[in-house]
Amino acid sequence: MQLSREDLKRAYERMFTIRAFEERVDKEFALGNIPGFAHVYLGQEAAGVGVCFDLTDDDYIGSTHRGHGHCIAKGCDVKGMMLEIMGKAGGLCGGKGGSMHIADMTKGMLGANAIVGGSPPIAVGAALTQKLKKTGRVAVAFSGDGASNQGTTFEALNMAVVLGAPAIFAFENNGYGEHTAASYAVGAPSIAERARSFGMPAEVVDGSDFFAVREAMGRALERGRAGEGPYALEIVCSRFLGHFVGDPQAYRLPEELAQARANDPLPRFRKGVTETGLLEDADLDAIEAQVLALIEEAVAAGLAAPQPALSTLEQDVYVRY
Amino acid sequence: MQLSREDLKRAYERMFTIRAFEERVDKEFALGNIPGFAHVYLGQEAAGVGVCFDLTDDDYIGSTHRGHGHCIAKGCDVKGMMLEIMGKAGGLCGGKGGSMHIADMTKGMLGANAIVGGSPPIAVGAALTQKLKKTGRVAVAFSGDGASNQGTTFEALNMAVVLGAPAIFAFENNGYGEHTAASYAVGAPSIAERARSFGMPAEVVDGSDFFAVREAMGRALERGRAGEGPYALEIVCSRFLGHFVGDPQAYRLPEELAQARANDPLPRFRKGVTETGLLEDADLDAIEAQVLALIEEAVAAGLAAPQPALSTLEQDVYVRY
Amino acid sequence: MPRKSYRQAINEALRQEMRRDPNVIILGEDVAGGQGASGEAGGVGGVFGVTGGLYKEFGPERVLDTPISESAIIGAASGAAVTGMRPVAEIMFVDFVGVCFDQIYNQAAKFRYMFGGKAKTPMVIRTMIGAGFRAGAQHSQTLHPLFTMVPGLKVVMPSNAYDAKGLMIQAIRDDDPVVFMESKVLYDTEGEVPDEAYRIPFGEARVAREGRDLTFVAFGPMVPRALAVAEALAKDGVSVEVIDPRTTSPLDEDAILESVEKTGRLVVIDESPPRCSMASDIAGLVSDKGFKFLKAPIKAVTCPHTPVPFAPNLEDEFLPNPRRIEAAARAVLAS
Amino acid sequence: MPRKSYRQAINEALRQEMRRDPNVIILGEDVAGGQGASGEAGGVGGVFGVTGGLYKEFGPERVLDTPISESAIIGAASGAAVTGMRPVAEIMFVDFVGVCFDQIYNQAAKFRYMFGGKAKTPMVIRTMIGAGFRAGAQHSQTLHPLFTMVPGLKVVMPSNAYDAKGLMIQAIRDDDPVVFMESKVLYDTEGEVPDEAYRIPFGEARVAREGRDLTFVAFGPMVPRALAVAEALAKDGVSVEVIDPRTTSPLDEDAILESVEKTGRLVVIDESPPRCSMASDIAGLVSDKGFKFLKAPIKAVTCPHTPVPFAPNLEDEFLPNPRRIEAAARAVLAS
Ligand SMILES: Cc1ncc(C[n+]2csc(CCOP(=O)(O)OP(=O)(O)O)c2C)c(N)n1
Ligand SMILES: Cc1ncc(C[n+]2csc(CCOP(=O)(O)OP(=O)(O)O)c2C)c(N)n1
Ligand SMILES: [Mg+2]
Ligand SMILES: [Mg+2]
Repeated sequence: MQLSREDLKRAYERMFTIRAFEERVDKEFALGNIPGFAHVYLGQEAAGVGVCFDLTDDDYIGSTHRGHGHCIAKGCDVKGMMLEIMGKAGGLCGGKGGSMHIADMTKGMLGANAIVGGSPPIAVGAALTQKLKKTGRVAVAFSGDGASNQGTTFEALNMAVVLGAPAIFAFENNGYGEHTAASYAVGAPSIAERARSFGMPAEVVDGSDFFAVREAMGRALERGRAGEGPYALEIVCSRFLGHFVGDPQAYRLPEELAQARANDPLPRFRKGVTETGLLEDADLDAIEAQVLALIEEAVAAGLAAPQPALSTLEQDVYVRY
Repeated sequence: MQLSREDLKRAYERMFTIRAFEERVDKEFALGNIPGFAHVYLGQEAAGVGVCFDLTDDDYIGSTHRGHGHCIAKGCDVKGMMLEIMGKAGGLCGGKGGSMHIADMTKGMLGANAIVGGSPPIAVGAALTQKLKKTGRVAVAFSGDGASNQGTTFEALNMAVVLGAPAIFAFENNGYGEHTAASYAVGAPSIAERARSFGMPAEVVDGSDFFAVREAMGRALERGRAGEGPYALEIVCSRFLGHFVGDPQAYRLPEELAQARANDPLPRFRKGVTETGLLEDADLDAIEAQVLALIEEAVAAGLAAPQPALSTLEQDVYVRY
Repeated sequence: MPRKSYRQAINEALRQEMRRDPNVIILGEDVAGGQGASGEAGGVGGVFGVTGGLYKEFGPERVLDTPISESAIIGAASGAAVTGMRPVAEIMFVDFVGVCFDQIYNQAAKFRYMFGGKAKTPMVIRTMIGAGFRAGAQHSQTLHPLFTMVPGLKVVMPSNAYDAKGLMIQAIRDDDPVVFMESKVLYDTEGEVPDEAYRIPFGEARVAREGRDLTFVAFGPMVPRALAVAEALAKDGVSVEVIDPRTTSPLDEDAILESVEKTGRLVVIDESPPRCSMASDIAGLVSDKGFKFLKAPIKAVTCPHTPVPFAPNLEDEFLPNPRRIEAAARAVLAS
Repeated sequence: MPRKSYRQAINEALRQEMRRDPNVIILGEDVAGGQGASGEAGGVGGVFGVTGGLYKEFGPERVLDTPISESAIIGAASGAAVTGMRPVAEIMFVDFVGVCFDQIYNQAAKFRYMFGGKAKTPMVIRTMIGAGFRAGAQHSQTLHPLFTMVPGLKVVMPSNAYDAKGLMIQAIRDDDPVVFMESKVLYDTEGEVPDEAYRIPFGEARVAREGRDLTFVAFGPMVPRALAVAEALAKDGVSVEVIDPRTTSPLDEDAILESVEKTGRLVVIDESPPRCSMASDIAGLVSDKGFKFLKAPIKAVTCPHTPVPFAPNLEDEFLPNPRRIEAAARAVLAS
């Protein structure tokens, strides 16, 4: 399970890309350059990257309204994402999806999803394909703590067990569903235990530790690739900002927010790899500089891009013949 | 918890009423006197009667497509039921509901429900009323093993925990959802364990033993009446006949059906109470005779009753003003 | 040509497509039946026998029984569809769609558009519709307007065995989500059905009967009723044209408009409560694009604005029946 | 009279009814907010602030935050309603209704009829509708036809602050399930709203503007748009009557028919894809009962048959906009 230098760099590059992308989204949103709603993934980078790290383009993920991080972790093009979020031609969905509906089938990204609990049943279907075609691939359903209470999610858990589908349920427990705490809305003592009671292995993992997430995911993947069925992870993490960009978060005390920042997965990763001598600070700094340039470019491209042609309005509703 | 002679007679009377009612429904259905579908409760009598035995008219139950037994256990008028099932004027719902939609608010019977998983959320609402009005009353949601996999049921379990509602989830595990075995469709090792993982006490109970069901229900009721929240029971039982009247049941081996009959809750009750001298066979025989007469009367009334007036077709859709 | 029932026609379409394309799978509750039971598996083939025998031919990897979890059924189908399968999922009675509607209208139906044309979701949702079985308010609805209003769904309502087979084959080969509405009361009706595979394109209406004086538009189980009334009216010298659109989405607008151009009079017969129904949808079409042809008010014969009642006499009155259809025809002819 | 926003008007209605009747409770996601959090509870009052302050006045037994479990929310409301409460449940965005539609249309809506008139289910489902927020395909729908078609539901679409308050009070006092559709784009619009409680009966349209030459029927957020175009047309000497039905079920058929009797011309403006929509519903009504008044085709200005696109320019084009409304009016006037 020891990662090579290249792997470690890739991990940091992915996490930092999410960090920089989301900070920029936050800023461009405030400037009025991003329409609609945006739910950023700041603070949860290690969760998405840890889960997706050992997936290939032929493995699938289903995502959530807070999907930018999952997209980046799964390898979606950052420029295509930025254009999409800005509602521009050339965006990953031609500007018709937006932040909550980014998808890229070529990367195994089945779509962000603005319906809480929308993805898990779909991910079970993608996993079923893998089972039936005996590909050894898996499908991951990302869900929040809030989504863990939606009936569709529960059904998906049971369906995956019954069909023996290699679905991996990645529950990102960031403590809140909108402005309501998981400690209130999840009646169960633990999301992982609840998932386990459906008949699959499940574990709780520290979501600010990239290595812990990746290792737990490794166990899930091993089971999935071997065709042995589903697995659940409860990834405990924290979102730095509000539910959506603009949420003042009066319901969270400053100490809690400070605590979240203290567990920031990026410095933690940096500390880990530099202290053990696996990478140098300079390596990581170089990655950061490169990523920031990429994001800059993506934003510039997004701002410069034209709106989608009006002729696309009625295109792609369904196949016509 | 020791029951008086009167109580024991009442228990047998209720169970035997269900038995005789359902056997007659089966027969009248074959004769063409009952339109539509009928799902009979034969073999599960101790479950419904055990659960409802200590409920009052101010406690509520929500039922299923297999609801006749629950109605009788909750005290609904047998003649009104028979008229309803036959689609006649004077039926409990004026002939507009039918077998799968019998309700009687005056008896705390919130309705049979032809949607699998339809009742649990509604029962949580009825339980919420009791909590908010501090009545000390409870609401029971009957569900099958099949219904235990429906998303609405899972949501109801969690909602009851979160709201602290005195809802009691009575899962009647009769081994089948239609023609599919629970051992296949319930991925969890146990329905009770799965419910427990939502954050409520849960237990498995032998559904052919009236006393065992009633005692387990006593524990659930104690918690509910004290305002301490929900409870789940997995009541293991067996249906004697097919899913609906007419199901040939090729998917069940004769030995399994024989085993079900061998566990018949009625002879078991009779044996228990007569062997210990609590009641005499004569007491029970007298009850049977009385019940059979009542059913006879109900059928005669049903056959004689007129169809609902055509003028009722457009009545009671909603209040007009 | 061999005569087959509507049920057999659908079963044959499924079987032929499954033989042709290994990506076609079937999933739903009791589509095989008997899984995990002490006795035999696969002997059920759906509560009305439509998938009978398929499990035996294709086995448990192609005919999958599921828990009673409709959202997961539809999600499993759409997730499988976007990753390369061609699932045929069953929602047993259309009435149950309320527990999984999100997975249909917000998910499967929207993928193609929402993702900028980059996803395709070739799946069929088979479901049974209609009253007349004395099955009560939650097992007797039709609900085609619910699907017709959703951009991204194709909606099929076969009215006879021949169409049922050809439309099912088209549905399976179609690259979009298709809701295929099977009429319970038509399952045992027979017609001539070729043994070989054939498709009927969507959006092409059938002129079920030609006529001059009046146009009937009817859907699914209402088509035979409309034809029967047309027959009766013919005896009085009234010539009724009966249009069976076969699919409500896409809708063959031209066929309807051409007929009304000829007859100038229109009655829509639809098994559905009246509000926001296909009856009003057709009226909307014709009162705009066909206004100049109209010689009389457009009449709708629908169900009343009520749930489906259980009592047989009430249910019979609830359905568009010959008496009400004929009355509407006469009213339109008189004005 | 004091001026208040549409949002305030609804908040005031809720507050006054909660003060009047202890059985009125509110439940939904974040209707209070902050439950279980480290900071303050009750400070949110719904994502758009409509239930703001109610938790502080009425506490956790009257303003209940719930998990993200819409089926359980609606079931909890209907179960509470049939046992004596008057719940106001929130489905945050109407788009989410697909995960709980069964509990609405098969359960709450059918109780009264299916149980022979012996149950009453006094509950309100508050929900937000409409495009214009660049919120994408799953947060921008309107979906009123979905509810209007269901027998047993009453459906309310207030177009202004005054109506919002009076209709909400009626909704809470009504003994049937009511779907109350709040327009996101109208929340900040202001109007004169009396401080005291008042009710507006359901099924009584408002003539938002009187006119002679042409009738516009518009719903909810489309009413101000219709009025603006009417205003513009008035400058050209065209006199448009604008009807705001206020409730789509029950529908004030008489008001619409009377207006068309006077004008002979009708354009329906509706934020919805066209199929089986309120636009076609009104066309169905008028092309039957008002046929004799009609001097021109009935035109509908709706959204196209597509999901709601995200890009602002596409979304603006998707909505019935002044250009398209005016074009329809001119087409109808010209024929
Ligand atoms: C079915 C549905 N209900 C409600 C919402 C509104 N909503 C959007 S995000 C959200 C909270 C989700 O919480 P969680 O699953 O924990 O994800 P997080 O936002 O924490 O990433 C809610 C309630 C929705 N989009 N869909
Ligand atoms: C939502 C929904 N899905 C499917 C059905 C069809 N159906 C009716 S009863 C039944 C089986 C229910 O099994 P279970 O809950 O175990 O109850 P039992 O029949 O054993 O009493 C099914 C699938 C339905 N009525 N509602
Ligand atoms: Mg969360
Ligand atoms: Mg069962």
